[in-house]
Amino acid sequence: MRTLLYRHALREAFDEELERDDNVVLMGEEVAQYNGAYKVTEGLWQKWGDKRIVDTPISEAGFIGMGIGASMLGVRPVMELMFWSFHSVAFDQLVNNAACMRYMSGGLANCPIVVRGPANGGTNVGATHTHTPEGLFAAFPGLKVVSPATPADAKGLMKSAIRDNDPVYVMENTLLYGMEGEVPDPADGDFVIPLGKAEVKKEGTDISLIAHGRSTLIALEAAEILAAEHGINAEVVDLRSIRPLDEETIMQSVRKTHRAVLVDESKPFCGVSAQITTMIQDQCFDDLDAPVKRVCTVDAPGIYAPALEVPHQLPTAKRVVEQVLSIR
Amino acid sequence: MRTLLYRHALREAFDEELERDDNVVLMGEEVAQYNGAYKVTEGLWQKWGDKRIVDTPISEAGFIGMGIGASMLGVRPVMELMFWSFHSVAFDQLVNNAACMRYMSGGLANCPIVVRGPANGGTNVGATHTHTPEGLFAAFPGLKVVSPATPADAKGLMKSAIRDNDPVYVMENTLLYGMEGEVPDPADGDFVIPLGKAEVKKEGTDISLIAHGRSTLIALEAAEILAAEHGINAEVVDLRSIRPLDEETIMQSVRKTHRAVLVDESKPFCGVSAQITTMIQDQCFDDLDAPVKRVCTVDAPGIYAPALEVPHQLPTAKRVVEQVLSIR
Amino acid sequence: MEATTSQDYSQAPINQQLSAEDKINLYRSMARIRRFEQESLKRYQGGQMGGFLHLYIGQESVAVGTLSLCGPHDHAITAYRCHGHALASGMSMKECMAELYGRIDGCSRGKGGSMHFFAPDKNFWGGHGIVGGQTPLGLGLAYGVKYLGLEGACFCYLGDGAINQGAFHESLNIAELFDIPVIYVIENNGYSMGTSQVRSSAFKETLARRAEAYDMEWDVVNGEDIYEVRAKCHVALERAHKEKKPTLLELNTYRYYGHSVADANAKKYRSPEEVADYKKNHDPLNLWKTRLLAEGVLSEEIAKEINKEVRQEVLDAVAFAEASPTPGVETITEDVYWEVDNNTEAGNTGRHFFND
Amino acid sequence: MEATTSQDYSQAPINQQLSAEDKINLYRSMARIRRFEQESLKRYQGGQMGGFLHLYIGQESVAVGTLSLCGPHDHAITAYRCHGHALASGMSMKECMAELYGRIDGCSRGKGGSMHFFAPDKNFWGGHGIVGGQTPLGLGLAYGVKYLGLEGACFCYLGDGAINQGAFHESLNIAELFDIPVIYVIENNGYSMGTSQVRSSAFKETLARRAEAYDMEWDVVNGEDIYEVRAKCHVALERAHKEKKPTLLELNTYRYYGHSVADANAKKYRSPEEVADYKKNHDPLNLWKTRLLAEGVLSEEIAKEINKEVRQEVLDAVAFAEASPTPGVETITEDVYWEVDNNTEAGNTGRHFFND
Ligand SMILES: Cc1ncc(C[n+]2csc(CCOP(=O)(O)OP(=O)(O)O)c2C)c(N)n1
Ligand SMILES: Cc1ncc(C[n+]2csc(CCOP(=O)(O)OP(=O)(O)O)c2C)c(N)n1
Ligand SMILES: [Mg+2]
Ligand SMILES: [Mg+2]
Repeated sequence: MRTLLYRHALREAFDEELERDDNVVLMGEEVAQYNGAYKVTEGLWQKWGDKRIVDTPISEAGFIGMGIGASMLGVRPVMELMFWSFHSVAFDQLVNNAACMRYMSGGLANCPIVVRGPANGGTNVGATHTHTPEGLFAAFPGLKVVSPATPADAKGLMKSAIRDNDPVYVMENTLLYGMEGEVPDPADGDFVIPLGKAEVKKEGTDISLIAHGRSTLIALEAAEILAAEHGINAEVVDLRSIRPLDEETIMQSVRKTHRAVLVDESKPFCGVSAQITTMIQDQCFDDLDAPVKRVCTVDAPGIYAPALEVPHQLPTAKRVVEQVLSIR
Repeated sequence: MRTLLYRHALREAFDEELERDDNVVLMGEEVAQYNGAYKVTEGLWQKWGDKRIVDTPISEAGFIGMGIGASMLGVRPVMELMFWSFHSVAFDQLVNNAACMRYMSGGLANCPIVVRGPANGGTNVGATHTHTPEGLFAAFPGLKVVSPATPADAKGLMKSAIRDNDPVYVMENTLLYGMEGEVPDPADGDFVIPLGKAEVKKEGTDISLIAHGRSTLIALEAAEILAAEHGINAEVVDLRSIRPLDEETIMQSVRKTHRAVLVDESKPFCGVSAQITTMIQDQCFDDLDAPVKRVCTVDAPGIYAPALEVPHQLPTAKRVVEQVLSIR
Repeated sequence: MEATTSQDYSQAPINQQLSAEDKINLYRSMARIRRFEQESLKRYQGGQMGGFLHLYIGQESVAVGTLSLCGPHDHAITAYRCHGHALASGMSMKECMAELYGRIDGCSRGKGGSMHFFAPDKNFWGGHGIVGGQTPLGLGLAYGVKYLGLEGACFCYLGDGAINQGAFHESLNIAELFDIPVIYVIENNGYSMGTSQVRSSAFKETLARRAEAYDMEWDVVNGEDIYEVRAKCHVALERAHKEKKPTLLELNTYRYYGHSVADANAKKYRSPEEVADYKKNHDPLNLWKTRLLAEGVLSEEIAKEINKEVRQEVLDAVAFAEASPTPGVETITEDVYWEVDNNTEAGNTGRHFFND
Repeated sequence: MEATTSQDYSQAPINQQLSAEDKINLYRSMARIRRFEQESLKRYQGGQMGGFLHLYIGQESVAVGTLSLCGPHDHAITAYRCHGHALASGMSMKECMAELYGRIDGCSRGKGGSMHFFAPDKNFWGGHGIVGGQTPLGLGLAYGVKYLGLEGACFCYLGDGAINQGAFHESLNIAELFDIPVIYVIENNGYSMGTSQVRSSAFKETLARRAEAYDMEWDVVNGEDIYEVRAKCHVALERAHKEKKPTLLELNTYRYYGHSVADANAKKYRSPEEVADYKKNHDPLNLWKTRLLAEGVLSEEIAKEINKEVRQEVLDAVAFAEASPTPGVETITEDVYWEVDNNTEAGNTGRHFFND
């Protein structure tokens, strides 16, 4: 199969949806003339012009609120946060206006928006730039949150997100933009991945490693080490979508393996993995042979020091292996 | 012992701290001349004047950021959010500037601020005004979060919060402001309650009901019903402080009762109770006779309808009893 | 761009177009609001409602005057003090009163309450509780109209206290930069809760002049006079329609009651004389009535008749609200996700709610 | 309040006070920044650093000119492009370079990196990554100085793109309303990343004129000329000290390099002629040197000597950074809570960290 970089898979998703629906409009800081701070929207402004690809001032509350307002009239804005970390200056628009509009209007309004951008640590940009807010937003009923780990998932989920009639927040990853992977050829048909479907990225029998986003790759790496060095056959479940959540796939895996370790770049307190753990211990109480364990980002603001951030603060395969061994 | 209303206990805390330390300054919308939207600061402006009690414009990001900046110079601002729900327009100041300042400066700066106000549903004010962000903020290392359930706790925790050299977010409750309770007399000495100490509000042997804030009162009500109608002797643990968290008291209780139900006005997804559940299943895995259960606010934005919000969307003693019975 | 109160705005072409019936309808529209609010107050005090109740009494001419200008592609959005705009948009009292009662036939199915009236079919987009939070939404509605190639605009209302929210500033800059046909209407009633305008805002002469910071057109309007409101706001609307340009308007007005009915200090931060003066000399209903009487358009009899009709409409609305059922418990998790409500494949894939 | 470039600001009293040595020190201060940045660029490209590197080259006169005015109670805070302000505040190159290297001897113990230099002991409060997020903090530092009864102020720097953040607007209103001695300095280098000023801001004539919206004093300054910077900023500083009033200043300047070293389009959104013109005709170091040569204060020899010293200082800083140890893994959870770091009772009560 054809391979694409993650960023190009996203761009292809935008390009196809811009073609399919005149109401799709991309906006954000530097997304047009600059081609995107991370080149995700490269070439789209040249192709689609000023109306469809819009550069905005550094006013996240303003332009995201603007997109929400326009979406109520049927425009379908796909808005980039240059970093998802900048959610903090647009939080009210993101969690009140987008999430509660339908509810407060008794179902009369809806907000078919996408907000997207990278949400990750690992590039040594410090505490304010390394937030991973998947759980933060999934906590708000009314919102949907997805976090693709591969180029194919990035394309398929983004296309579903754009077509969805609810607000969908897509958490990408700067460390993945340059990653290559197989993506179906558009010639073979419209490629979408539904929100709410996890994927077993590797089958296994002995323990379930449950992750999303780049942590899926860490889990896969750990699974290899476990197989090679410890004779442990781990299953890797990639959530892909945080809300809606594919509970069935998670529980099926845990019922099979009787053990689970969650790999989650969130901070531990109230992270996505805390929610999943809570659900597992409830639904698989009798199936579990050991407590559910977690590997999260070490509980402190994001550190700059390159010698520490990726090797020691973010989840690593080594720490995953240690947690797995601790409950064997 | 002398009794006070919750709001007067808070006022007494402010008054004493204003007296103790010239650097303590109260600010917020309508806190001075209007006496506070909920009369928590009644009379303080008259007593302490313009310098110490400051009315601000409706600019939460502006004045909370101002307080953070001033705190680095040793001023100790106690800032009211008229509702904690309005955190959404000041989120960046709350989670980046207050939470990360010390870290990003390698320990050179610190922000001894208090941000306070009511954080609760139950008064039929709709989705945007009923957020319960205890977990949201406790998720950010660098922050501390407390949620007092009684007048005494309100006073004691507030005084500790003001003296603490880290940012402390105090989550009060409009439904509790008019509640009466015993509070030690100032004549008997300085009354403070350390952050990070839970309190067993009722001893029991059969099941642990773990709660914070007004949910503690729901848990106590449920405990009475359980005793009277089902012969179940429930223990009620009031967390009081979410971060720092008194893990020992929680685990001790669960090791004794072997069962736990969490009562938490948060929304279920990634709520405080998800974090506590995760910790319990990890540390008390072999002690648990049943899965940890939760009673949260029904997972939707806050509803207006008075007939539904308190009786059906928020946690109720009835639902707590049902959950307890489901695991007996 | 100065507040010129001397001019006779009745002579403005947009007002010359008004038929006698139109003028009477403007009176009726204001009377409907006034009566609706009075009844709401009564029922609220009678314990029939929860939450807050922010009355629009005293400001009727603002919503009625501005919205009377609107065509099919003109939209409106406001803050929590939304009853006036809702009724002036053409909403029925029934759905509004039922909403206050938290009943299933309320405009928002009992989910929104007083602060969240909605009627998208009448181009009315709420009713919003976070101060200033609606200002980027109004920008977006206007952006949407323009994006869709329609000749329309959006009136986005906010209070004098709301102008100090950051989101409003961001909206003003984008509006001017992108040529968005949004008209921001500051309803300056002099107070944000208990804080007078001068205690909350630093400004030069008038609040609307802040528009100059963005090189945006602005105007100050005597909001008690329907003719002036219509004349000046029509200029802004034309600018929006023809030039796709925004305007910042400041409409001076007054609220008779407290910030909300729960405002314990309503009588403390304003002198009784101030309130009395407004009621006596600046009441928009009285002024309009007097004007129409003088013009011979209205008679005391017609006015009485209208007030009778309106009173009946309110009583019918109350009866309707009282007869409307309380929403069922299952409705709590309805209206959260479009896809779930519409039972689509997306709505049926994965778990959307996490109650266990 | 107009940009008057004709005036000879060297004659301003605040500049007349400068001794020859002072003037040379201003040159040295700018040279230190220039050299530090050049070396940082080299080391960054050599892979010694992580994250972003936003160079201050071209803007040196702004930080040096403004901070040269500061007394013991004057504070400073800025955005992520903070190396110039840090060095001009009196920080050593060693702690700065070690910070870029992410080492334990860095000013922020390797926790902050390029965007987060801090030196509270020198009244320098960072280094902040969220655009506009530092503007309420600057307000707060000035509020704090005033609260404590000291005669001081705060210079709060921000970019031309940052002015469109809501928090800045809120800060301006509060500053004027509360009489806060804060001086906002817009370092207008014409671009926010790849977006030119006119594509990001709607404004009338100049950005600083937005101050009029708040009835605040403002001025526009030719930022390349140290004399003008000092003369005009001194007026603002006096206003802050004596009247406790804020000022909004716009200092026109230019950055030679891309937004950050990672800016792939640095050569696309600006013409080579534009950049060349700035380097040739508007370089603040050259201009100052020429001026001091003309005044006879500086000679080519002294200039050379200074540059030699500065070059050595940078090399020493690099050596220091390279010799400084990588922080230990245990430091990740240090500097989160004051009470924990200081081993107090509060710090030892309850669980503060949730790694399991
Ligand atoms: C962000 C935010 N802060 C505070 C409040 C509480 N609040 C509601 S209305 C109000 C006063 C607003 O005054 P103004 O904008 O003048 O409108 P008016 O009530 O006069 O119509 C305040 C402080 C809120 N709802 N949202
Ligand atoms: C809230 C927020 N939005 C976006 C960014 C990304 N960003 C960093 S710098 C920058 C441009 C700022 O330009 P300007 O204010 O002119 O400062 P300059 O870089 O020219 O010094 C942007 C968009 C950010 N850090 N924070
Ligand atoms: Mg007002
Ligand atoms: Mg710039």
